[in-house]
Amino acid sequence: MDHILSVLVFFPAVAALLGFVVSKESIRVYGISVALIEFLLSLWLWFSFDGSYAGMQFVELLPLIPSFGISYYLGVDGISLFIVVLSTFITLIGLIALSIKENIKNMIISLLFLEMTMVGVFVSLDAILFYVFWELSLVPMLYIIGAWGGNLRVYAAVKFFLYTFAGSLIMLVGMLVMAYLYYQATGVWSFSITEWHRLVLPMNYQIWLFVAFFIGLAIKVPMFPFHTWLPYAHGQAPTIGSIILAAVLLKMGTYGFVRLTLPMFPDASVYMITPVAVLSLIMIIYTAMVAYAQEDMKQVVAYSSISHMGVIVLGTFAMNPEGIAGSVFFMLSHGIVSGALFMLVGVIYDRRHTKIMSEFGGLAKVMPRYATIMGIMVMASVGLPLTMSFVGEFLSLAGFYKVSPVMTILAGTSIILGAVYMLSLYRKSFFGDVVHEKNRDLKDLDGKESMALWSLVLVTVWLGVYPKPVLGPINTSVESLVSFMHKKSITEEAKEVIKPTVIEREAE
Amino acid sequence: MFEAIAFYLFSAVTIVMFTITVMSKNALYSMSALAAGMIMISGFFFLLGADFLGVVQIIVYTGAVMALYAFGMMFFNTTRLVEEKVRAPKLVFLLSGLSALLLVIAFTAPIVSDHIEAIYPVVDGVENPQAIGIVLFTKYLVPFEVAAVMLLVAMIAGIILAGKKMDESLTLKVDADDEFQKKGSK
Amino acid sequence: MITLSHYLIVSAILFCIGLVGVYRRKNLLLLLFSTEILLNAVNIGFAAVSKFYGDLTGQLFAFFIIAVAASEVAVGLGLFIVWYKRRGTLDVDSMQSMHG
Amino acid sequence: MEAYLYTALFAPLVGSLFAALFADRPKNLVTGIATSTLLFVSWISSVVLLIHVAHGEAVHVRMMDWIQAGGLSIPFGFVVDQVSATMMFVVTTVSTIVHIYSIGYMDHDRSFNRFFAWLSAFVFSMMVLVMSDNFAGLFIGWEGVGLCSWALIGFWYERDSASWAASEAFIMNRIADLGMLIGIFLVYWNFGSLQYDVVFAQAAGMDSTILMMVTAFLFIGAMGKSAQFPLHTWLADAMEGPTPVSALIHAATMVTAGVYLVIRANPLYGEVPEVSLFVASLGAFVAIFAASMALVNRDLKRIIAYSTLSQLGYMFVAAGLGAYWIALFHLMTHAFFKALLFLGAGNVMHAMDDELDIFKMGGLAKKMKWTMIMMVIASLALAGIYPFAGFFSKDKILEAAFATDHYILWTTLWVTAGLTAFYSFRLIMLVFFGEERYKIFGYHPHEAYKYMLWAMAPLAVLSVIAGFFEHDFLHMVSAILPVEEYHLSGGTFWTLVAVTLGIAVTGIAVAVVVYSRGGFSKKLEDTFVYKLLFNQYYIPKIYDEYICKPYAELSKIFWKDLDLKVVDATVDFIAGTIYKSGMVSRVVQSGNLSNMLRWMGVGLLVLLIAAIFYSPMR
Repeated sequence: MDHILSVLVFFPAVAALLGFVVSKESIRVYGISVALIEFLLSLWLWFSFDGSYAGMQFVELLPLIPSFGISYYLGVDGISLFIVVLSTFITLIGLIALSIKENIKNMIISLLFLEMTMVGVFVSLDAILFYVFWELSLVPMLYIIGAWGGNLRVYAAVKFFLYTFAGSLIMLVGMLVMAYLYYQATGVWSFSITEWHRLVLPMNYQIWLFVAFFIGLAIKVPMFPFHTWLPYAHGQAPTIGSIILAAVLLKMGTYGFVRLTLPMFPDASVYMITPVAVLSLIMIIYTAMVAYAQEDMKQVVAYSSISHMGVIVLGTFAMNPEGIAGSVFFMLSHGIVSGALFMLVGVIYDRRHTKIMSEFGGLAKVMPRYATIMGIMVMASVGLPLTMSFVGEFLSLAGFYKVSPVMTILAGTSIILGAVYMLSLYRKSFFGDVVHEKNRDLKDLDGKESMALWSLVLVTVWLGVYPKPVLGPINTSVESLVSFMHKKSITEEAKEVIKPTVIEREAE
Repeated sequence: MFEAIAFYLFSAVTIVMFTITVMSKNALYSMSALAAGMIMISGFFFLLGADFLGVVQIIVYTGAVMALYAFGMMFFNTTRLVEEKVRAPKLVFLLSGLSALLLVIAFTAPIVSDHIEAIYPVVDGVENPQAIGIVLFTKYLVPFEVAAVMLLVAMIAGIILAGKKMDESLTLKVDADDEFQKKGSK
Repeated sequence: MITLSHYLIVSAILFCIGLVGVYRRKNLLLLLFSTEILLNAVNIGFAAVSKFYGDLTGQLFAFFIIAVAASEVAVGLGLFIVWYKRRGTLDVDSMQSMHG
Repeated sequence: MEAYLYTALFAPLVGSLFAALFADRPKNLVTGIATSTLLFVSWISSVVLLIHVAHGEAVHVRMMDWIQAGGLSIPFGFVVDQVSATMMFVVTTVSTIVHIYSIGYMDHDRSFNRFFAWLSAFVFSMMVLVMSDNFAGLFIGWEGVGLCSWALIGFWYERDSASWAASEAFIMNRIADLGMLIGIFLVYWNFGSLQYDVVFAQAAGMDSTILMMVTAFLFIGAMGKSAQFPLHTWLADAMEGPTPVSALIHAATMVTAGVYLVIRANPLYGEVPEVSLFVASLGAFVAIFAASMALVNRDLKRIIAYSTLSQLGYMFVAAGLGAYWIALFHLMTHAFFKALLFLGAGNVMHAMDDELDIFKMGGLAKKMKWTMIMMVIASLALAGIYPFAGFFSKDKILEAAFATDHYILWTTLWVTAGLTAFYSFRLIMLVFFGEERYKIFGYHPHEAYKYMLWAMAPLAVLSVIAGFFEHDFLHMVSAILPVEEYHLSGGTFWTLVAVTLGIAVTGIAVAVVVYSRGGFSKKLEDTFVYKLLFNQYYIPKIYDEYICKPYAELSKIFWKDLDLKVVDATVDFIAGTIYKSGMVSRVVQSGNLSNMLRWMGVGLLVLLIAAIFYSPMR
């Protein structure tokens, strides 16, 4: 299996094409089995992955346009490996819990296409390839929101598409400039990201390019002033759309920070820590407050997910192994937890066709199992120890503490504010008496929902108690990334801030 | 001296003629003025030593093209007064005036000063038509042939378009066209 | 003494007259007249430059322009005839079918 | 010994998970019995460990790695030394008794099984908290007990007040946890590790500013868990939970976690007298502050809650003065008698159909003799009357305050001792003696089940005798806690004891005399002081008015005005502008030849200008 990555990328797409000829009755089973095979393949990838080797593994390199240095270049390291696994896992879980009845065939086919693009983004090491998958991922999502969404779906879908598209165009300009600079420096065209990493740029170029990349990535994350597409997208998207969007698509942005901006522009990244951190802080606190004001359950989760993404960005810009490893881990945990939360909101939406919290109340009595899982996930979202989120949040904040204690204290308010909005959500909808007659005989979770949700719970707790199998490889790659950045950086300031552990250990 | 007189004469006449062409409401006057202006322009050519060009100008423009126009006008029944609604005439003159100003600035300013070197210098002792023939059939042979083909194509196209019997073979159908028109006007 | 500039200015003036025609004419045929003026104005410029720099390229350009103008007239008149047969008018404003 | 350690730690977890399996089923006695049995097993293991560490070395195990990233390495490690063994003993003892008691107390509750699942989960978290050998492990337990406390306060979630109190408790604790987290970060970045032994070994040589910050931030964490001012309001509201929960969590164990943290981190606190003094001062303040609120409250459980708060203040005074072992000792004795007091209150509530207003009770002694006896014992211990447990520990704290020349602290605590005695017996008198007011309200009180009383008995015994183990205890913990000998002359010492006992007895006497005559006149209730105290110094109101409501308001503004009307509107404006510009400029594409020619002219003009100004020839 030398071409495991290609298989991972294109298997869902081929399966999706074949899905057109599968009958409507069996498409569901077909979709689940394809996703399952894909998930097993990604697990196989994980097990055959060498966790102690920091560089790229399973590399596939095939020149496509040699004159411009564009090639089909795939590979995974500890940072991307688990996001790939996360993508396949979430797709599988989402398909299992899928409750949409109409046009299910189109839905499953677009989900499988989406899976291809998601995996593609995380494994591609060529900027053009990366960009292609990045943009392609918008298309199925646009369709999912636009076709199965709520009343404002077209507005939301178009907003989602245009906003992220505009951002990524700016990033594309950055990429082209980067390629040109690489050409100027070496005389060879190359779009290989790993090659770009090796290019040492002067400070002013770094800053401009950083800004270009940052805007593209920040819209995807979404960072503070660019975040407004997300509540609409989540508010209108069907459950499955929200799950994938929150769990995986948003991670593309933060993954981009780790994969592109940090190693390519270490000095600019250090230079920009303060503005980025301020944006993240606004994002954390402000959206947490906005989340508290929401009346719609799903919007609470949507805004909470922005707030948590702020912590991830902060961790990434901590520039030390603790912070970056923490933020990568937090991406995974946020994927699982927010995915689960959206799924949970979807469960109640399927039953009541409303998401407004005041419509509920006392659900704990009517749907105890549902309330239990919701409770676990709310607590995971709040970042309770022994759940996945805690590990990520703890490490991210711990890492950033090294950079700025005061900002960390401010960012730490996320654990308070998170508790505020999440508990008020839980209290409003699950506690109290059953007020509405309609709620009195709601069905508790059925088989497929339970299965999907319990597996998410299981992962959350397992990786919260024993994160080592995941955190280990991440840490290996992140440590090498940080020491690489340390070596590459040209300004004193950056050398100061980027502190690889390896050097410290040697010194001890 | 002769050159100056001729130049100013030609200039004045051409400008007047063309102004008539542009401003006149009577299409016939327009066309006549245009034909006159064309001849005057050939005068410029002779003045500039481009004899061949002058001859071609008279033959092609004043002869062929104007004849075509004349036939066309008969066909179109534009011998009577042409009614035209000109929107925002001020804009017209503003735009034209500005263009003129800029053109004049552009031409009087020595932008094409001394940097130009002749690529195909006029050969001494050779008449203008001959010189042109030499260049045309050496360096510009391909464009020349292309122009010939183009003229042929244009001729065939003109015949086909104007041909009576070929009316049906055109892709544009009247009904479909009218429908289109209605849609557009909505 | 008549210099290049004189010719060029005349050419510019003629061109502008042509432009005026292009702007204000609504009748297609008369519009075509105006374009002829434009082309001729340019031709004068070319011929003049050709003379004063001693380079035949200008004249050749003018020559080709004349050829193009001739074929333009041929095709253009053909099209006008077709149009006129259908609509009975050559007014430019009546040709508008797009919304804008 | 490791086997005992793991048994002690994981038995409650097993019990909890077992009970959780039945969580949404109707009552099943097995869950109660199984969890109680497993806790008993845990108790036995704890006792074994206690005996083991009392004689010899501490037990230290490293179960597995937890987080490893960069230079940070956090294992699941557990240490049982003299301090944690004491805590384990206290926790398992009280919780076993509470479990057994709850089988009776929760008898008729719909969610019997869920209750035991959470209660055992709490014990597990508490064990993690006290046994962990590093700050992160402590934090796991710290948050774990917070979670269980949330679930148990909000146990009767149908009641709005309960769910509100649960959220309040959790959020208040979270505020403090942030401080704790920052403290942990500080420890990590300055000491390079989170292991207690590594950190404490470097404590002496560390920069004092850093130590101050570390201890201050850790103390913020302790303030939340131990409900110190200004984060104290949640504790009184937490009384919404079932009474056994109050007994276990909000009296005996969880709220003492803060004290435990200070004791555990004594090498750090010992280095920074400023912070320690602050801890002591705040403790003394809270002691009298809470006692004053207890004086006038009419709610049976809240009075006890305030007394808990007050006693926590005592513990912090002891810890702040460097008398860590006394703090731990008081923690232990307090756990016994306060749990007893709460369980007694539970009996009373059962008898009175969950009525909490003590002015609706009275004369219950006839019906509930045993409950009365046990509550009197507990109250005597709380008031610090010889020979009950409270006397020994409380007296030691006063002695420590006096001996270290902190006379203000001493006076405060001394006054508080009097107040404590007064309000304890005010409660006793109003509930058990005097006029039988409950008859007016139509209650039919009855004594609790026999085995509930039996379950309480060990606590009663411990409340009486625990004080006599003072010297053994001192001997044991002196292995790891600094022990200062206070050199007070014999005369002074005995005078102090007499004065302390005197004020306690006076307090009791006043309460007995006044309330046997029917209490104070009603006029007192109109005074400003009474109102101030009755409304808890208006602090909850202030919090509500000036923090909660503005926060909610601000959130609304942020959402409706800022997010929708500014940020999003800007985006939409940009999009709209582009769209409108398209609408405007589509006129260009009218298809009108004449217009298009004009545009061509404009284009020509632009190009000409460009040609003139950007001519390459120039």
